[in-house]
This record gives sequence, structure tokens and C-alpha cells, in this order.
Amino acid sequence: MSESCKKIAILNASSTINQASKEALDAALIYGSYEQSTSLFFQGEGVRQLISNQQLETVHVKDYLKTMAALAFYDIENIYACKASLVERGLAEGFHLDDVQVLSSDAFSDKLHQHNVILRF
Amino acid sequence: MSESCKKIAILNASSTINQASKEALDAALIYGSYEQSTSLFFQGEGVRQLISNQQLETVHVKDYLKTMAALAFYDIENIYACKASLVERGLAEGFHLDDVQVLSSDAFSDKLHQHNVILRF
Amino acid sequence: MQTLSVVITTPPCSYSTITAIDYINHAIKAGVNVVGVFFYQDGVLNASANIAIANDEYQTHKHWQKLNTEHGVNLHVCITACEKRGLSDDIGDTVNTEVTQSNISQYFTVSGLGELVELTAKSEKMVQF
Amino acid sequence: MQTLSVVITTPPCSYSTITAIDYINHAIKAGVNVVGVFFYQDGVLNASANIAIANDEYQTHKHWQKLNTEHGVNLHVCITACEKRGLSDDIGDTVNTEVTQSNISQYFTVSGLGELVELTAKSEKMVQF
Amino acid sequence: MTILHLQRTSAFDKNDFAQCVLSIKPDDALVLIDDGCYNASHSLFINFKKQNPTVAVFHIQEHAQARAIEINHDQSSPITMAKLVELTFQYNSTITWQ
Amino acid sequence: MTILHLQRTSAFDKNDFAQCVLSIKPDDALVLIDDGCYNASHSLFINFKKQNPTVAVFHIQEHAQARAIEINHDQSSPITMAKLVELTFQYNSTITWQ
Repeated sequence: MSESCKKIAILNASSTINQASKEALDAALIYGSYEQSTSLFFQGEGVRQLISNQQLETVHVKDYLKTMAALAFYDIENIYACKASLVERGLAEGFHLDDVQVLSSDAFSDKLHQHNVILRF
Repeated sequence: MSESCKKIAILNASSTINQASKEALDAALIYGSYEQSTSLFFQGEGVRQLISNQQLETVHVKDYLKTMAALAFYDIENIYACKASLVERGLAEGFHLDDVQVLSSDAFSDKLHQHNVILRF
Repeated sequence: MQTLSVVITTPPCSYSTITAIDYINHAIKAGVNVVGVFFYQDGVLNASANIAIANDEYQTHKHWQKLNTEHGVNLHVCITACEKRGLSDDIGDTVNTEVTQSNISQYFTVSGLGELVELTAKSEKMVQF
Repeated sequence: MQTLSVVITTPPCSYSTITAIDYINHAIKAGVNVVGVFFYQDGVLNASANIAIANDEYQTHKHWQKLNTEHGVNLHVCITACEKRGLSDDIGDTVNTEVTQSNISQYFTVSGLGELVELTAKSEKMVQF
Repeated sequence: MTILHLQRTSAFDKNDFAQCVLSIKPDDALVLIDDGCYNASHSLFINFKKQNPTVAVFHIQEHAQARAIEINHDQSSPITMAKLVELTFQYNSTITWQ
Repeated sequence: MTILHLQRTSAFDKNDFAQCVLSIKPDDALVLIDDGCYNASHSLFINFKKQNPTVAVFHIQEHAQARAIEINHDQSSPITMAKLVELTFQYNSTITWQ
């Protein structure tokens, strides 16, 4: 692996029961496993991925959300949620992940701007 | 072909440069060629398919809109556009097809309700 | 007997397709005669013979197969929609040029849009997924 | 020299893919070094060896082929994303069980997500389409 | 004739639901399916319910449960997939908003 | 750092553009691509322009032309695909809103 001090942002925009959301997480974990500085952003319908008590197995979908527990293992510690997206959807901040930072649209965008590569799924 | 006095509605909801729009038209023409009573509805982004002076070849897309001229040949004469969708998009009624009936949301829905099978693309 | 046809436009790895399969299974359980399923647009990708989904995930393709083999449900794919998406029943073999191969699953019937018209005529109800 | 990688997530028959190819061709024309293209999600379907698009329509797959053969652009497909969508380089042959076949186009390189990380590291810019 | 409207997308993401509510007549029914269940908390749905209190509205209970969505039964009746099959035959046609 | 925002969907259809405009900073640029060109007549775009008159906005001329969209050059500058390649290297990163 060539040296890289790039910061990678994975911007999650799809709702929970969505192949795109699962494949976004797969990409984030790979960046993490290669020790790339990686942050996760949740905006729009993407914030739904953070909500507690979802039961994906009920609709025969494997609970990939559990895999998010591995994020810390790969040193993916910067996890940001857009407050406006949560408020718009009437969602409380009861997340199944610790350490999610809920940010105003401005602050959320500020954080995005600190990254060199941004992929949106 | 078994006898059928069903009325088929193809509800076009996708913008012009979209594979779904082309495949919706293909389906409509087949229904027409089998002498099924078929109507075309354009709503939401779908109304854009009716607009004149589009130049699909500019972006390397074959101008399937020209094929709409064949609709009359297959006796597909009921073509409805949702006025609210046109107004919302600031589109004038300058269509490349004759005989498009522009209807209020209520009248548009009334017409939809006269069909036995409705496919939306 | 109630008759039903279903149109599928979502691809095999979209979770939306699970809902469609669930619906068809419940229709069969309720004694509905499922005349046929017509695969169109990205839905034709369900007919690929080479789908391999991780063992611990929903095996969409195996559920289609089961609908065909155990319940006799006809699975029709639109060949025009197939070909532009990489599926064909007429692939030249590079070794033996006289035979052609297919990468469309044997549980699916290669059809055209005319079959959609047939299904429409033959079924009381037609539902799109 | 400016370096660029491109991530493709749209399928071959989506007209969105034409825009991506147009962009890459213009990058090459401008003297940019296109380090690689990474196909992910439904984008992997571009790598199907059996796409047949009507002659009078844009031949997406031939344009990818041309980018590879004429401009040496590396086309990487994510094999995990491929397999759940029916593409594989390890298909058992029904006649001769000792050989395996591939339905992935020869112009594409079978890769994993690790290649996405490599491309990210090796390119000044990464653009998603 | 009557239509059973199958709403599969979220109005927080796409604009199909806006078209759907404009198309519903008094004797039609609306079923929230898949991500369509998210609409239960969208203003389009809430306004629709206010203006059309007598239109039948259902949601697939398992689809709401999978997404941790709580829907007030005054607003929409939870149903199973088996019930959806029944409904298909009680209305003249269906439209799938997806 | 600066971001080049590539907007590929229509706000008349999907809500990506609403998220895009919330994310644009003064030194960023916005490019309307593909169906994104339709946004030129959307209220989200018009309000964005009013509130951020100095942010650079472009559209791919051929993409607008293919769709018979006329965009006032005061609102957005028409560019070629070659220019888009140039822009890619003038900003620190890109986000594709699609």
C-alpha cells in the first residue's frame, strides 16, 4: 500500500434496508482495515441507519448494522449525523452506536470539507 | 391472444433521458400492437417526455421520443398530461405530440380510474 | 379461482425484491392462481444463472427457483431487456463455435413483451413490484 | 501530471453511464493520467461479457473496452459486488467440470475493495459517477 | 372503479408519494409498503389524513417493525402480507408508486 | 478546503439537491450535470442563488441542450465536459449528488 495521508469521507444517504447502505459500510470498513483515516457521515435518509431497535431480520435482511460495532476496531471514530435530517424526520437521538456526533448543517458541512475524498452512497 | 376488454394505462413518471422512459414506451407500443386498449399518462418528471426541442443525440441517446409518432398508428390516442406537474416545472404546453390532453390532478386521476391495469415506469 | 400476474422491475440484490417474493408466496398460500411473473427493466437481472449471494443472506434467486419448481410459477424474462443488461440465451461458445450457451437460469422462460400482454389478458389482477 | 481515478456505480444501460465515459475521455484528452476506474454497486454490471445493445444505440460496453485497449485505462470490478449480481470469474462448466468459466469481460480486472483503497492513495483526485 | 395504491418509497427521499396522494379517490385505499412506511410521519401523509379521514390506509406491520417505525393505528391499520393479497382482489386495479 | 459539487438528479424528483445546497460553502462550486440541469428552475436553486450570489455555479451545456432547458447565464455558466475535468483539479474534492 502506497503512503497516503488522505482523509476519506463516506457519506451515507440511503435508508436502512437498502443494498447501497450495506455496500457503503463495506467500503468504509475496507478503508479502515487499510489504516486510512476514514469518517462516516449520515445525512438525509441515511440518518435512519443509526436508529435503534430496527429489526432487519423481520424482512429477511441480514442485520449489517451490527457490523457498525466493528468501526471502532478499525479506528473509524469520527461518525457524524446531520441534525436537520434527524429533526425533519422527527427522529430522537437514540442511536445503536456510541459516539455519534450530531451536528448542525453548517458544522456537518465544515467536517465534510476537511476530507480529501468523499464517496456518497 | 385470448380475448380481453381490459383497459391498460402506462403511467410515465421518469424524465426523458432515462432507460425506464424508453422501456415504458416499448411496453405501450406492444400493448397497442396486440390491439389492447391502451392509454398513456404523464405525471411528475414524466411530463418532460412531452416537451418539444429536446436533442437526445447531443448526449448520445437515441431519440426514442420520435417513436411516439407511432402511437396513433397503434390506436393509442388517449394521451394525458398532469397540469399540476407541468405548472410546478414551469413548462409551457408546447408538446412534440398532438392530441395530448392536459388535465387537472382530479381529472387526471379520474381517467386513471377508468383502467383495469396500471403500470408505472 | 382468483388469477394474478406480477411484474418485477427491481434487481435481485435489491431488498425490494424480497417483498415481491413474499407477496407471491402469500398469494399461492391463499389459493390464488399465479399465472405468471414477468421480469422487465432491471428486474430481468433476477434471471441470471450465476448469482451467488453470501450464505447468511436471503437467497433471492433460490426463492425464484423454488416458485418455479415447487409451485409451477412461470417466470418470464423479456429478452430485449435482458440483452442490454448482459443476459442472453444465444452466447457464442469460444471453444466450440457451433454451440451456443445461455447465462439465463433454466428456471426462467425467455419471452418477449408479447408475454406481458398475454399475462395481462389471462389474469384478473396484475401487480407491479 | 494530474492523476485521477473514477468510481462507477451506475449500470451499463443507464444513460448516466454515458456521462461518466464522456468525462473520462475528456480527462484523457486533457492529458490527465487516469490511474483506474473502479466499478462498484450496480456499476459492476458494466463488466458483463455478454452485453448486446441495439446497433443504433450508444455501445457503452464497447466504449469501456476502448478505454482499456486504446488508452490503457485499468477497469477494476469489485468481485463481491459482482457475484451477488450474477457476474463471476469462477463459473463451473456443466460439460467439463474441471474448467471454470468467466462471464466477466476480458477488458476488466477482477479486484476487491482493496483496489479502491489503492486507487484512492495513488490518485490526486477521485470522482464518483 | 377503485385503485389500491401501493406506496413503496419515502417522501423524505423521493417525490412519488406527492403524486400518489394527488391520485387517491375516496373509495381507493393506500398501503404503505417497504420504505413507504416512513411516510407515516411525513407532512404529506398527515395532511392527507386530515383532508381524507375516510380513505382506508394500511401499512405492512413487518415492514414498519423492521424499520423501528411506530404508526398510530388511528392513522393506519397494520396488516400482514396475506391481507395485502386479499386487498389486491378487493380493488379494481393497483398502482405501485416506487 | 473546497468542494466541487456535482448535482446529477432533479429536485423535482429526488431530495439530494436539498442536501447539496445545505452543504455548499462560499468557496465551493456547484455543477449541474445530467438531470441536475432541471434544478435551474427549482425554487431551491433560485433561493440558493439569492442567498449565495458569489458561489460559482456551472451547468454542462450539452446536458441542458439535450433536455431543451434554457438557463439564464446570470444564474449559471454553461461549460463543456473538458471544463469539468479542469474544475475537478481546481477544487480539493468532489461530491456526487445522485
